Amino acid sequence: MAGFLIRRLLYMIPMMFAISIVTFIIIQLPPGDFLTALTARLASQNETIDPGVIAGLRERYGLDQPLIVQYWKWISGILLRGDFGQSFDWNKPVSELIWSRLNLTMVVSLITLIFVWAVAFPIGIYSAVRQYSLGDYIATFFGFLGLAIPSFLLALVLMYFSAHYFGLSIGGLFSPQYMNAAWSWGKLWDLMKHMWIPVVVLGTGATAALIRIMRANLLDELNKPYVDMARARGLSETRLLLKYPVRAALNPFVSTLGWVLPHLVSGAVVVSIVLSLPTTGPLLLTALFAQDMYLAGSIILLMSVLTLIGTLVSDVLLAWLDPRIRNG
Amino acid sequence: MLQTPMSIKQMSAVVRERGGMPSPLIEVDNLRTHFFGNAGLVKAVDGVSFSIPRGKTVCVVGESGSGKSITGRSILNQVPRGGRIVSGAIRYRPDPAQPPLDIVKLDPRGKEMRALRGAQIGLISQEPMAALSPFHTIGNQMVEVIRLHLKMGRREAREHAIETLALVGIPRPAERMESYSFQFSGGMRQRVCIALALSCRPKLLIADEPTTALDVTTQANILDLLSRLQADFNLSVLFVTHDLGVVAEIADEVVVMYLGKVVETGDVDTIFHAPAHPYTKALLQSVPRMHAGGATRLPTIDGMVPSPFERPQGCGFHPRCAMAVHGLCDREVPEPITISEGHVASCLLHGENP
Amino acid sequence: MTVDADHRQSPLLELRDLKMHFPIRRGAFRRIVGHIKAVDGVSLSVNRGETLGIVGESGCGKSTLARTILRVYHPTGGEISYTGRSGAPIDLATLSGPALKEIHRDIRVVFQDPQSSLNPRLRVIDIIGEVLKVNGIATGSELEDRVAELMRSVGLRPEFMHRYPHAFSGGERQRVSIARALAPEPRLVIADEAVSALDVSVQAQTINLLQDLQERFGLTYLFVAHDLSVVRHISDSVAVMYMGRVVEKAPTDAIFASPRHPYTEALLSAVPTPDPRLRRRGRRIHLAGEVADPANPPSGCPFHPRCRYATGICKSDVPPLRSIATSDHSVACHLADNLKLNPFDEYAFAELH
Amino acid sequence: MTDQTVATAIPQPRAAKNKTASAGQWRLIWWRFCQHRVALASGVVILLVYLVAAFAEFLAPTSEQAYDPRFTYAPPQQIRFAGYDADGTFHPLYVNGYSAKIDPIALNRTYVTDPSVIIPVGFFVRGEPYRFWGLFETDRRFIGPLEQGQPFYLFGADRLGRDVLSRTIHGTRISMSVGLVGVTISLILGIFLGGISGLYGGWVDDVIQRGIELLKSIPTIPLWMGLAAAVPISTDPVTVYLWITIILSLIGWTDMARVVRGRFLSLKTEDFVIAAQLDGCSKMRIIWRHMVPSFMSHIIASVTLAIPTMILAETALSFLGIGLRPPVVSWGVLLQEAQNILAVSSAPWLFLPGLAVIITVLALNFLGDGIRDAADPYEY
Repeated sequence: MAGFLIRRLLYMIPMMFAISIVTFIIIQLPPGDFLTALTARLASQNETIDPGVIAGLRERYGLDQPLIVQYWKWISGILLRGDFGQSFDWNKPVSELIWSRLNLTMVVSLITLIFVWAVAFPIGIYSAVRQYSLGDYIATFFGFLGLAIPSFLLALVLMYFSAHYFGLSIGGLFSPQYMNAAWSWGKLWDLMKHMWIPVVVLGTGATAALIRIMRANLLDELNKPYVDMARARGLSETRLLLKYPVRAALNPFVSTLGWVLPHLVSGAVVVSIVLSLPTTGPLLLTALFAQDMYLAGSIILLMSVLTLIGTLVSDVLLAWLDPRIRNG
Repeated sequence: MLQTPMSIKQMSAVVRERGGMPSPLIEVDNLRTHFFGNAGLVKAVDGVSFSIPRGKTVCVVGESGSGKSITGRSILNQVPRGGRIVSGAIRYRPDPAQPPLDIVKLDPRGKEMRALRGAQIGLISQEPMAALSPFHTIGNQMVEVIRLHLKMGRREAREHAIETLALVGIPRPAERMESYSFQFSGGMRQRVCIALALSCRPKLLIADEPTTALDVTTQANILDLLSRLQADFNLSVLFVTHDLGVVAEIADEVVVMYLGKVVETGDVDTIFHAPAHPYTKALLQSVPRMHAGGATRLPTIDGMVPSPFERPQGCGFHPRCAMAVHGLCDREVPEPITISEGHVASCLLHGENP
Repeated sequence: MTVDADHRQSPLLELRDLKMHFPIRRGAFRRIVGHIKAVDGVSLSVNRGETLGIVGESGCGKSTLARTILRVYHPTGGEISYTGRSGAPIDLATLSGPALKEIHRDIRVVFQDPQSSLNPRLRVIDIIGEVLKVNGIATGSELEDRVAELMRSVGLRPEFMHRYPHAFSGGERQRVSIARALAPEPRLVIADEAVSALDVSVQAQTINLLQDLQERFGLTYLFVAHDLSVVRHISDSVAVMYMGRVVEKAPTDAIFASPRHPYTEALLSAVPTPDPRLRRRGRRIHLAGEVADPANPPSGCPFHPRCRYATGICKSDVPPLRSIATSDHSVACHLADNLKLNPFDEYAFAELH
Repeated sequence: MTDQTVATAIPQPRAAKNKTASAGQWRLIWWRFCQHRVALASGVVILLVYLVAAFAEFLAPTSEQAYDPRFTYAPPQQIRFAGYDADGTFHPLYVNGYSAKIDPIALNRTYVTDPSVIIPVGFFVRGEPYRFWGLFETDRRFIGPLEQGQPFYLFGADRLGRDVLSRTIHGTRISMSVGLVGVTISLILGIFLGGISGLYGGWVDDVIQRGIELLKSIPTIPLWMGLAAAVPISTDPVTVYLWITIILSLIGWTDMARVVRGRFLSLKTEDFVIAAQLDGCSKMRIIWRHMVPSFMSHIIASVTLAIPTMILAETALSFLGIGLRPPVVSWGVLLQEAQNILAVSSAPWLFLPGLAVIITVLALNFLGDGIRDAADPYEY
């Protein structure tokens, strides 16, 4: 088990390195750089900027240097000093901008994850045990429906309904009075009141998928000989179900963490733009538009790292849950 | 030689009257278990009657599709999905002095039936690996069933489980309680399954092809173990197999099945040396013998086992039977005929003078 | 009869120290951390027109041996000497490309499970005719005639050649496999557990068919099986394998009447016989433990941990396969000369006579 | 030895019906698929959606860009049957016209349908001229007002007075083809790379597998956003369309490659493949005649299930403004109109293109599910 953990951790290092390169290439792909984008933006507002100033800025930001040098500056800053570089657009260090937003992204994703599991687990079990019952059909239909509705559309519809019928605006994660306030119980409660909409919106698709997965896994397990043999030893159906097939179906269910978390993190980007949540999503979008490369790059990099950690946690959890790996 | 059709029920009554033979542990009477699938009705077990004496081994033998395994499961009232016992009776009489209990009448999921499973009737199956949960230790699974049926405390149940594991020849049983099924070898795994099935000291063990997946040397060990346990516990065993060698090795009585029906029953020596049904005869002849010289042609049975959806009219075996009489075997369904005491065959050629 | 009496005694196939080791890879860099010696120095020969049975329990390497001879795998070492139609020996172990393709018309295989060895998406005519087509042996109506003839010779109705495998029963499908094997008029057929998956009654039909075909076409069989009674019935000589090695090889009658290896003895004693008078309940030889891990074989004789006769030398030295008693009876056991082993039939005779 | 003795006991034909006996795998899959009612119905729906995409110009009452500033945010009309207009003329099919109301405070116009105004409607009417598939000029439209220029907004109108129905129909073509083209690209990449990976193994397999893992560990939407941001705004719509499709399929191929690789790996050791090898089949023949047909049905199922993902991804990106951009019309572009919550609260019909997305994706999922069930290995 310890060997497994060490191997798994070591494996993450080249992976992260490769991701940082890919990320850097992606943010370098658009033609031009932040300053050409800035000039274009100013030009569209009929303002001009002195080419000398631009050249000065370009030198200051190091944008005139070869790509490899720029990459090295960026990555060595992160590795050695935890410095993610400077946001050109905000004229602030990237780390100052992203940490609070990243934390909120994680909080939203984790709460959604718990919501998804809490809903999908019992419904999946019910659906499998009562296969082809009315309840199963309803769960199946809503499952497919949940997969078919784009999350941003769901967010829009929810916003429309609450605006239209309750006259409420439900964007954001905080009420105005708490927006810039320090953390307090009041602020936490306020967060929770706002949280349910993004959680529901974000979780619907994954919940639907997990219900299908749980159902399929459990149906698989229910027909396994060891379940039949346990029944032949006189166990009652409920006890049998909970002890054997559900336990076995738990493993593939946990392994879904590996893709549910990235899915949530990435879905959160779109949803938070629609719901104007103070998470990384809207920041990334504006950074990409402005070609604010260190900001955009750092966000993509950190989200990828989050994903890697998610898969790591799921692998470790899985190994711990599976006696074949634990004792192997 | 008695030559009148007679049902098992009448017959066993006769036997009981005649000489103080104790009543059998299980009497299966005209059992029908059918499967209702999309592709049509499959009469997997179609009017099967036989009995299992106390402390003896009854082998149900047949080729694939004969309904032998479903017969075994029916006794547990635990038929796979899509199937159910349609009619018939399975009279279980744990105490000869008491009236029998009809298993067919019990709710398959009900409390009474569950109290029999594991406690009074144990089951072992073909795939010992698949029969054990990969997520629970052997000890966990054993203690569970012991506590369920024997109402023991945790510690007592554990002692009992270790004792049972030792009984089936698991070395260092106390240590192996903490092991998982995948940590055992094939033969040891089947021993664990036997221990699980016998942990509540049932009266009947249903063994469904328990040695088919094992190597021949391991099979020998398991067969010996079963014989020993049977003697020790006065266990009745219903042994389902397709291997006539295994039947000869361990059976006291043999039930030969073909297409969901019993074609012949009798004690093992009679079945092997004086079979009455053409199918039994042909089946025995078609097995290659170790002690016969090679290079001779094996006698065969023509054709193939028919698909379960297209059962032939009349006697199910007639299209493959060398002795079939046109106009008789393809029309009439044979009734069981008593050939001699305890030897019954369902063949029209024995019914009237051929 | 097509087989020349002179040819009978000459070996068609000879294996010399054949080895097939599979690497065990582990870790991120897939380093080779050991080998599974599935076939570990096997020397055997099969005479023309005869049947060599290869028996052993699961994991003994018998199927790998068959596939190595067929060159599904590339052998790790040793020679597979095959006498070609011209009479000259060819080493299959080093063959490749068109020469190997040529040989595959001569050496054919019948697999255990007709369900998985027949492509469910092809009609029977395409399955049987494939080898004829890709080797340019027959095309068009000629191919159809040839397939019809082959189907007749294995006892299938030629009218059904346009059906798919799923329309046939297990036994019939195995006949299709046999017809496919026979299509390019082979000289050697390797039957890899060819009758193991069949019902008893169908098994007998198939065994008879194989014997009839052998007579008719002068075929040589390498018959791989775990069922000793089937092997006894069909083979002229038998090789017993244990952990990748041949432990005993002899003419069939000799091996059943006077086994010289303790493993053969135990194997024979374990086989149940379909005769209740011969039951050996409680009198069998019990083998201790189970087959060792092939990735981690015991030192010396691979059988010694389970052998009731094992002595010091068995733990340290690997016994070579050597002739004993007669020239065609060989055994790999240090103690073979001194042991008095029980033949298969001992109890049978003791009880019946 | 004679033929007579060898052919002992010619077995009886298997009990299977003649029909099934000579039916190939594809026909068996088709029969099983037909028993799957929901999937069958979904298949019909998808067929219809693709027909709409193919005949968009003909089916849409107007072109996608036609606008009428007189009817901004006009609500949907309802098709009515059998009515008389003011002149007492009978009209079998008509819609009601609008009357405008000026909000005195906000000073904007809102429309309500006016039952007193009758706009007769007919089939195969003359409308704006268009080139049908670029082949010939015509002005026939499937449905529309008899008199050209009359308001006809079955799904309502947007902020420029464009017909949402027409735009949704035109959007079908782009959205559905993004799915199809994207899946085709991922399929080609997936089969190619997955095939190489599964067939050759070794270091090639390692490299491809690590590459897939790498791509998979970058969250898709940020990755897409990053790549989509790289597509220059100034390029023409066709190029943008192609770029976006390629970006979407960059992720899609990894799943396809895994399916193909897994299939190749398991088939490689399958007895019938070894048998074909021993029959002397060339590598190409083994792949195309024995291996590919064996997993084609699974591939088709995977493809069917991958299309909805593509459609949803396109919708999301276009919605964010970094996918397809106006004047191109796709469902995502249309939904971008619904981004402004204030606009939507007064004109909820802007959500209607979303309904098209949901129905299509739902039907594709049911269809794929049905195909997967039907393609499962046949049990004999």
